[in-house]
Amino acid sequence: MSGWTGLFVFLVVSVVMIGGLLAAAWMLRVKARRDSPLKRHAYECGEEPDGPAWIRFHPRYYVVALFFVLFDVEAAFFFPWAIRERALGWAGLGSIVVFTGVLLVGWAYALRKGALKWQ
Amino acid sequence: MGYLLDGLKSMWTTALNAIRPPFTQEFPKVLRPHPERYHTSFALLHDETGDEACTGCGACARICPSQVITVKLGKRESAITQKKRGYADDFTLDLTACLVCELCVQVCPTDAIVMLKVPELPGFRREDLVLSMPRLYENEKSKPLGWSNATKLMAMQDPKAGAAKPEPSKETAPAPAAAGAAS
Amino acid sequence: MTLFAWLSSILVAVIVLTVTAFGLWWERKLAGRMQSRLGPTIVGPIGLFQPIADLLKLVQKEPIIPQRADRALFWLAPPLTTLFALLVAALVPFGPKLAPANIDVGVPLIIALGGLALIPVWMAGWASHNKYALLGAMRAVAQSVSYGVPLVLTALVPVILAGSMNLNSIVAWQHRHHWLVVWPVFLGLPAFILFILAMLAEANRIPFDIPEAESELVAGVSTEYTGMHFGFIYLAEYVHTLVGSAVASTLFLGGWDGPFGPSVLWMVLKTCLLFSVLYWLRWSLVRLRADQLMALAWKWLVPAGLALVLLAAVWTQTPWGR
Amino acid sequence: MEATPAWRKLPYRRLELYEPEGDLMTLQLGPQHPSTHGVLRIKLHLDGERIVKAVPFPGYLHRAVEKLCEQLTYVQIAPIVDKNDYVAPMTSEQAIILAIEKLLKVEVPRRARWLRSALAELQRVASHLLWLGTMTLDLGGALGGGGSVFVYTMRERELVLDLFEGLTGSRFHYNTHTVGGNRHDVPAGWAKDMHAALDLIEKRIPEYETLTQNNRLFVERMRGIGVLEPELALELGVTGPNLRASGVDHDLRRDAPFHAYDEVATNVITAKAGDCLARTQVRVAEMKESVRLARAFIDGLPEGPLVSGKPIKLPGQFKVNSGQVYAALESARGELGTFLVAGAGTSPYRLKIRPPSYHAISALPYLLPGHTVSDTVAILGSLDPIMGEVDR
Repeated sequence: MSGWTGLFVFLVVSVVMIGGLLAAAWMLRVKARRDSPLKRHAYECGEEPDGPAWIRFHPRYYVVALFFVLFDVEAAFFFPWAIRERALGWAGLGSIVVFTGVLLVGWAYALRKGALKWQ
Repeated sequence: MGYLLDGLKSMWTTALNAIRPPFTQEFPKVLRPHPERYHTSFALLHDETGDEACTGCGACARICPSQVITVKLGKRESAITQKKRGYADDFTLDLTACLVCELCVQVCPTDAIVMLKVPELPGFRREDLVLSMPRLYENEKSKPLGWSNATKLMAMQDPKAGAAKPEPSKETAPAPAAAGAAS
Repeated sequence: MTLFAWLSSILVAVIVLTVTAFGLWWERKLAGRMQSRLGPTIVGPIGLFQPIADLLKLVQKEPIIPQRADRALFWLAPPLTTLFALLVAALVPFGPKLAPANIDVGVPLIIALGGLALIPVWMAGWASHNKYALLGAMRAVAQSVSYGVPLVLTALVPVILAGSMNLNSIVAWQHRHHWLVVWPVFLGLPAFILFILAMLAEANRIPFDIPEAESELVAGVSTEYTGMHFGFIYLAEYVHTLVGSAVASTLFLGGWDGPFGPSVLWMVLKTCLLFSVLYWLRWSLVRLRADQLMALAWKWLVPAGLALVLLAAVWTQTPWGR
Repeated sequence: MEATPAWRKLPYRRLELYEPEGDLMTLQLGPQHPSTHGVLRIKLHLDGERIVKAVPFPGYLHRAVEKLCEQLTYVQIAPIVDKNDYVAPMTSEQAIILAIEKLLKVEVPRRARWLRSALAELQRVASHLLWLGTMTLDLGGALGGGGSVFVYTMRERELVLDLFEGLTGSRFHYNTHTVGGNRHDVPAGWAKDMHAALDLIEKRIPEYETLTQNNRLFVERMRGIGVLEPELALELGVTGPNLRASGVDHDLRRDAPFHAYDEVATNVITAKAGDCLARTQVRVAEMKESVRLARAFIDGLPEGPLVSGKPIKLPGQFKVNSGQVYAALESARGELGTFLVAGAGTSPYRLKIRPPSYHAISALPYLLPGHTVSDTVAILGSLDPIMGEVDR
């Protein structure tokens, strides 16, 4: 229980520190005498921004995201096994090898299909 | 594995360079040694009689590629030799656009304009880098002069100079031959 | 108890921030030497107060919010990055007693907080309404997501060996088993290297700083930021690396365990040493391209991590690992 | 990178015909960008991170040097063209002087020709050193390994600049070439300094190779990126190391000797692949070759006068009333030519500079599509454009 109190206390300390820096920045900041719209332009190498930045973006990463979900769920299964590993013995090891094996087959299939290639 | 090995090799190379002495210097505190021929700003000289060497002929103004020199010719009697000769009534050199090409030094018939070994200090106004005639004469006295003048440059480029001088040392360039070439 | 929690929290936060500040100076000095330069020399003796001067400069700058930005998100993102990076420090034991949060699920929580730090980066990139920031944020998300998996897998190795997810117990286990003797034999070293690589990628440090790649994306996520908000992103990266080194030295290098002297000193020493090696790495390598980085994670690091986990499991079943 | 998409051959194709997988994004890379080597602007049309179309816009550094030269007399031109190729001022001076001497039919003494060759080779070493540093800077970032290589190469480039300063008194505006010869003779002990500097550079080159082209991380970024086919290179007029990296064996130092290159044989270095890595390898190998050539030229420096005619004394010293010439030399970036039409009297009627960098960046629309934003900087850096020369 005390651990979580400690985490909370640390959170409070960090927030106070960051808040202090923000407050200092707010108080000490330089204010321009005159606001200029040019200053508030989005930076695009000194040129007028051409088209919006909020667009449908095709990053080709959605496969990565799917993979991540897959392997993260697997990791969630790994952790409870990991701390009981010694107690479970060879049987536990065997089942986790089967589990990993199934995962790796899927991984190899995806690799062969070229899912991990930047198309 | 190969990546790791190459990464380690790179790290070894940077570590090797870390034990070499740094090559940068703290500029205002430590000044880089300049070679003999280093040249920056300008000065106007007096001749051996103590008179102003510049005759106001304007050769430097005409050769200057960026046209930063203006010379106004005036004729008056010399205070020392009592002879009437040409003088520069006004001589201005705008360092802001100067290319430091040394051509004005080379063409001067009387070795009047030379370059300095120390740069002008930076200023806050443009006029700080415009060298007027009093400033140019002041530079002669207050600052170390550069190696070259028209005579020495001409001696170095003398087309008749030949096998006679193997690696000529600039400080002992033969003056008479140079004077002939300069005329 | 609560008083102790407060004291240790403040102490750890102060330690982290001080080490970060002088880490900044040390990195610049070290980088200077590696590049045949001098590094900072002007502010204070041998430039020691340079980070403080930097902070004062950043604090005074005018905060500019771009015209079409999402103001609230834009304003909120940088402090949050620093906050999440700093929070991890609470879980790292700097001594047998000096751990603000001695939690039984320490290892997964650290990884979760590290993953959480991704969200403000994406917020910053999206809210800026800047194409460079958007590209940078996209890359940051893909990269952190990819490297989260090897990070989890390699962190599992000490968990399996120690049989606990509590960082203090892991250190205690390493202390009992003489980590220096047992560790490097065949499991610790590759797991350590993989962990460091994944941690660097999570913290977006060179050679994995593709989201910030300033030669391509100007400054990536932080392109539109000025003043202290830029400082927060900058600080977060440093704190992230520093705390990452602290976690790595806890999990793999015996943490606060040392032959003599106070334990805090050993922890700080190990962390700083690892931190310096990371600097050294940073100033020696060129960066990879985004897709190559993904390929590295998925094709090599993930299977290697899995193999290490299984090997660790086998090792614990053998008579020597029991 | 996988096989080249077929549409890469059509750099200026219409975007309506392309089927994007997301929204097309227009990104201005430059003019104020950390790695466009000056102020080049490239308009990129992106589909995700993939470049669909790239249009370079030079001209941000246009200074009307050619027009300015037409206002000046023949003797005044040399000092102002130093700024054209601001990484290799020595050769950009020589290119103009060569044309003027050819137009005026001025003979250059043998000593001056050998000295010019030595200076050109030294300048090539300096220029390639700067290029290696800046290109690694583009790849590795100013705050990473690239920064280290950059500072190392700058450190060694300083040695060459110190040599130039010892000879001419300047580090940039040399003005050491005059019509009919060289203005500055070799000072005492200069040859010894030069040998020392070159020995050091030769010793350090393997270190850069360890950090760059022998490092697999670097090679991964460069191999197969921006392949410039020899036919395309010839069609676009790309010259110099960029052309030689594509496998075309062409070097003016051997094929159309200027200065004293007809007296000392040059080994021309070529590579087959034509990608960024090949361009790197060719330049690094050229650096070693240039070190050898510079040593040969300074060791064999003949005695004799430095200037053939009278040294410069008047702006209008050289007069010619008609004629037109083209003279070219192999600068660090390729064929640097000058086309000169005589006006009546002491100034040229028309002066046209053929900068190798301009032709190199004209390959960008062909090279960029199909690659990612990260590859842009690798391709641009490996082509080694100098914007002062492109825009003049």
